[in-house]
Amino acid sequence: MVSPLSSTTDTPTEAPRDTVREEALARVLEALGANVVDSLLKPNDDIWIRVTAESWRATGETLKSLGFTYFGFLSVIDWLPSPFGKGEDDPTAPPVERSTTIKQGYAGGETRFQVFARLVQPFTTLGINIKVDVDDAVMAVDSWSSVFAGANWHEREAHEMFGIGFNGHPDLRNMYLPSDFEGHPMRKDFPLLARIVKPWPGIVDVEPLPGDDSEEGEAS
Amino acid sequence: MTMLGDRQQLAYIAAQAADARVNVELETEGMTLNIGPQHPATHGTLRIIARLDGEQVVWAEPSAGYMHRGYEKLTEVRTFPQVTALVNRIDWLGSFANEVPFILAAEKLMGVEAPSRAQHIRTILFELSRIANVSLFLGDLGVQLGAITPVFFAFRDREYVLNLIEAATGGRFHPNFDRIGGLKDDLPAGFIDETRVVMKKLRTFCDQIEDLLFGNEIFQARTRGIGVIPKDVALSYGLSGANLRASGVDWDLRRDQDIPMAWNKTEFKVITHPDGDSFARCWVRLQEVRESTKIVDQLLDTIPAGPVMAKVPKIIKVPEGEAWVSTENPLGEMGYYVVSQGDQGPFRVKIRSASFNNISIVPWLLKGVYVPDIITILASLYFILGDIDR
Amino acid sequence: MAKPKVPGMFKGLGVTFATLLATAKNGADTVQYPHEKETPPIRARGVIALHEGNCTSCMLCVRSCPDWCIYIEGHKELAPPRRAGGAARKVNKLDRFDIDYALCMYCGICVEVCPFDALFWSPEYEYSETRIADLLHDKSKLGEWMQTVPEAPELEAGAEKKGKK
Amino acid sequence: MNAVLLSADLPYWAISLLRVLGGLVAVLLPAGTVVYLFLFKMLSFMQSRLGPMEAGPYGSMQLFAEVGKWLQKEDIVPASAQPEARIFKMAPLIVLASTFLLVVVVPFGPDAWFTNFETGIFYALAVSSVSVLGILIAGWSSANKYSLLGGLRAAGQLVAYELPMVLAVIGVVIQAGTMNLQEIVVAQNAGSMFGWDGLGNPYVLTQFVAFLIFMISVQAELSQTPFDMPIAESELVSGYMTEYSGFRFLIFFIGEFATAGVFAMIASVLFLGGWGVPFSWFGWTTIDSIDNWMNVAGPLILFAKMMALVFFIMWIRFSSPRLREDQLQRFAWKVLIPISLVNIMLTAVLKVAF
Repeated sequence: MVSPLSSTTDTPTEAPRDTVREEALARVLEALGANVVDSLLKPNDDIWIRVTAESWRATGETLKSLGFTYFGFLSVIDWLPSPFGKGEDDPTAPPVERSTTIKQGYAGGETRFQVFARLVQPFTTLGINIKVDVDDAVMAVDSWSSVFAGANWHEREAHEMFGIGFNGHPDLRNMYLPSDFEGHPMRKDFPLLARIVKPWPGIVDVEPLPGDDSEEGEAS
Repeated sequence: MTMLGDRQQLAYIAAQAADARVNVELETEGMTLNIGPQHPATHGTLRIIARLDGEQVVWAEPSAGYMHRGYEKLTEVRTFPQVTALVNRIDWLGSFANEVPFILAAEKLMGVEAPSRAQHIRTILFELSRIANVSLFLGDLGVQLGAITPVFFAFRDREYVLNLIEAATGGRFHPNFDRIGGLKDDLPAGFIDETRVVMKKLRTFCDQIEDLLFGNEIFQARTRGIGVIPKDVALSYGLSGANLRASGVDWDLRRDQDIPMAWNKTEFKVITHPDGDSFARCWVRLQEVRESTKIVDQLLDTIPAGPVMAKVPKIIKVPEGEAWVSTENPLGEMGYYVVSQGDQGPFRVKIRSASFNNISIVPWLLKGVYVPDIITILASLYFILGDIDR
Repeated sequence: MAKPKVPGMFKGLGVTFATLLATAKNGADTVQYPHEKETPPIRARGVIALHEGNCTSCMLCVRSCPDWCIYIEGHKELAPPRRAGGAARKVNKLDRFDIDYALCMYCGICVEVCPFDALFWSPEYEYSETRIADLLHDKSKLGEWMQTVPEAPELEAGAEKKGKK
Repeated sequence: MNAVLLSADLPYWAISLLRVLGGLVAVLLPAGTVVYLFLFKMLSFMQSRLGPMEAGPYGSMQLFAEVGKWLQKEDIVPASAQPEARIFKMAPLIVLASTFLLVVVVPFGPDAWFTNFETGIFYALAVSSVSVLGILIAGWSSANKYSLLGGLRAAGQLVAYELPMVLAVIGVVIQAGTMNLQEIVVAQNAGSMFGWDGLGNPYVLTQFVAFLIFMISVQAELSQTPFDMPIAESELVSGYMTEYSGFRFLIFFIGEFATAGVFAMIASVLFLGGWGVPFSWFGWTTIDSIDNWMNVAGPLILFAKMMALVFFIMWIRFSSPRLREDQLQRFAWKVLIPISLVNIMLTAVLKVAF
């Protein structure tokens, strides 16, 4: 069960091949056909696939029939870079210009929001990460709750935190927030107030000598 | 290990059906019982809204979120070393175990691997935090069922483990000892000998709990055949850890997964139970504490010499990429999906905590049980609020 | 379980009775806290002590604190030259060093990042206050904790000695 | 006590006063001792800790401190219980009253008793169920769902266990041939087993099954673990006591432990020979021939026997989890009652045979 590669000292000399995952990916690609937009395999690490939004529920069903019966998790990524940074800006200084270009992750993507989930084949650790683009105009994908019972709560959480709808979900109530809460806290453009109400103590610097212009004071 | 016979299971189902028939005949208006958020049985602030018919639950729904701290959001404004201090607080009873998958995910992205001594010590501390966590569960189980003595035994013996963790890491509850590339420090002198003594004490503790609680006929009457989770339901809800193994699924990420930790250098049994009821879940946990003490003993014997820190830059920037690492934490499978964009801090961290999935089965499981069984089932599912709400 | 069948209830009664006798004979496992105290281990993270002389107000601890609970203010000063005839040195003088223990989460990152060994952990833990504002320890109070800082412990066999930090 | 006092020829008011004082002592002294010795110390030692140590030597004054604390607390009536505030306030008193009524029939010595009913045990069992009313009232009038569930569970449980208790006692009554508690004591101590009177004839030996059933029922009547689902602090948050605070909670508390003491006294009267020692030790034959010092020693002997029984009650309480409500009912109706009926039959047959 433990592969011989687990030993920590020797590194494999040849390019690592991962036949188990390659075979699994081939089977998945075959079963899903044209629904897969993109896929990525990192040897001895993981598989990523991206499917079309229309086939999201069908993907879940197909993968379940392929033996990926264990539901890991489901969540959303907001690929927009945070307009607030780490909240370490000086409030008195002019606002910092931040890049707003979206840099997608593994298996690519075209939209700001991506729903991603992880399914695992039980008794192995062969897992698969499935991503799906969420159209900004629709902001919804199909629900997986009828395929995997465990997806129910994950979708509720994703709905509340990112504002993504899940068509066919029985009950998209808020789990954490009051029902009249406005906004979706996990979106990158939702400010983290704790980092805004108080200025960063690291902004202040050592006061220079009167009349000294050089920024870097030589200590000792 | 006793199997719950088909006959017993059928009898349980028949009894439930008979109750349901009686309820239809004597239909009265139900009562909504609000258990929590401040309730002794919900260790933390879980709220259960139960619709009752007499003492029988018609419908129940847990309502989490009274302790949501938004860790996924908070990680986005922190650097990788700062996140370690944060994720300690997710499952606060087994906090060291929370750090490990996160650090492993970051190491995977950076392409570094901790030296084998660090891996050993990590595994030792991981198992110690499992013992600390689950031994408290065993005591708490007694309280939920009305036996007040086990919890004091649990606190007494957990204290020894916490002392060990504190001696090694400096923090009783929140060690923050893991670093990308290794550990903050080596073990202090005397740690190994002391740990051996404590492991013996904990095995005695397990015997005591077994005699005091698990062997008790009343305990068995309260837990056997109650809250049965079949195998496929458990898988589709994404249950993990002892809850899954108690349903007869022989799956342990410590054994079945290839990650840079020292478990594959030890011999241990993966405990499973075929019944899937409350008793099975509790029993599996008890045996797992025993196995953990044995794992720790073996690791103490084989701990290699060497450094505890690989060469990593002082200011850590994690290269772009995505990584998923999960480990078999005290509560179940805990994993982190880390997305990095080459910054000092992660871009997005999805925390897959065990209790969130484990507790999502509650509405399914609580239908038709009696009010006292709510408590037993919740206790046997064993959740920690920080682990649900994150 | 092929042992002779003792009803489980009686086994449980036996456990409690054995503990009763053991407690009566050997004393309890608890400690009567205000009267007797257990010493925390050497590494215990109780309170942070400041060695003011070592601090160069480099702001590293402030900037790496996840909770933003350290506040430093400082100014530059001219110090007499080291060697006779040398130029006067500019040194950082610490004006304020506060740690707000109401915010601190005892992660120890500040102690770790300090490049000049100015911050130390002390296992002292009895500093609770009735007013939350009193938990803000200023530099004189943080300096007092220095007396309670223990020597770093010996390491376990097989450990690689490394530079003190 | 009655006879002693009568012989002293005191005025009526003084006798009444002394009786009241005696009743208070007989209820509160066992309760206090039980709480300190068992709840504070034995429980703590069983859990490997010391228990209260600050108030007085070894924490012996802790109980007074607790009582003082409770008395200072506000007497809260929840807003939703306001319409029935009087009933709500009355409930703990009813529970405590049943304890006082119960202690009346317990004989403490050859002449030391409050009343000497011919049908003492009948009266005791009848009066003990008055507390059900108090608990039911408390659960209902609290206007709290937890309390309601607790009160209903308590009512169901106390009614269910009243029956095996009565049936267990019937065995003793058959064997003793009387319902008078004083005479049951005498019958045990003056009796003999197969001609050997070194131990008298304590019914715990001949009526062992009845003794067990009686003690189990007592455990249930007192709502002690494993039969404590009316209180069930981990699910019902103390059940019918949830809404009570301060003084009224204190009364419930005293009631609980005083009743434990009084039931243990009754059990020792019925099964362990009560205040007496085997008469053959001192050559007594009937109640009239007993030396007068037994009126002082008797209460102490009874107290010692009571403590031994309470020890068992508490020991089981501290070591076992609790049953579920339906399991408890099933246990009463399907196990205890049939066994006690068989016991009655056997006793009757043997009584006739010998």
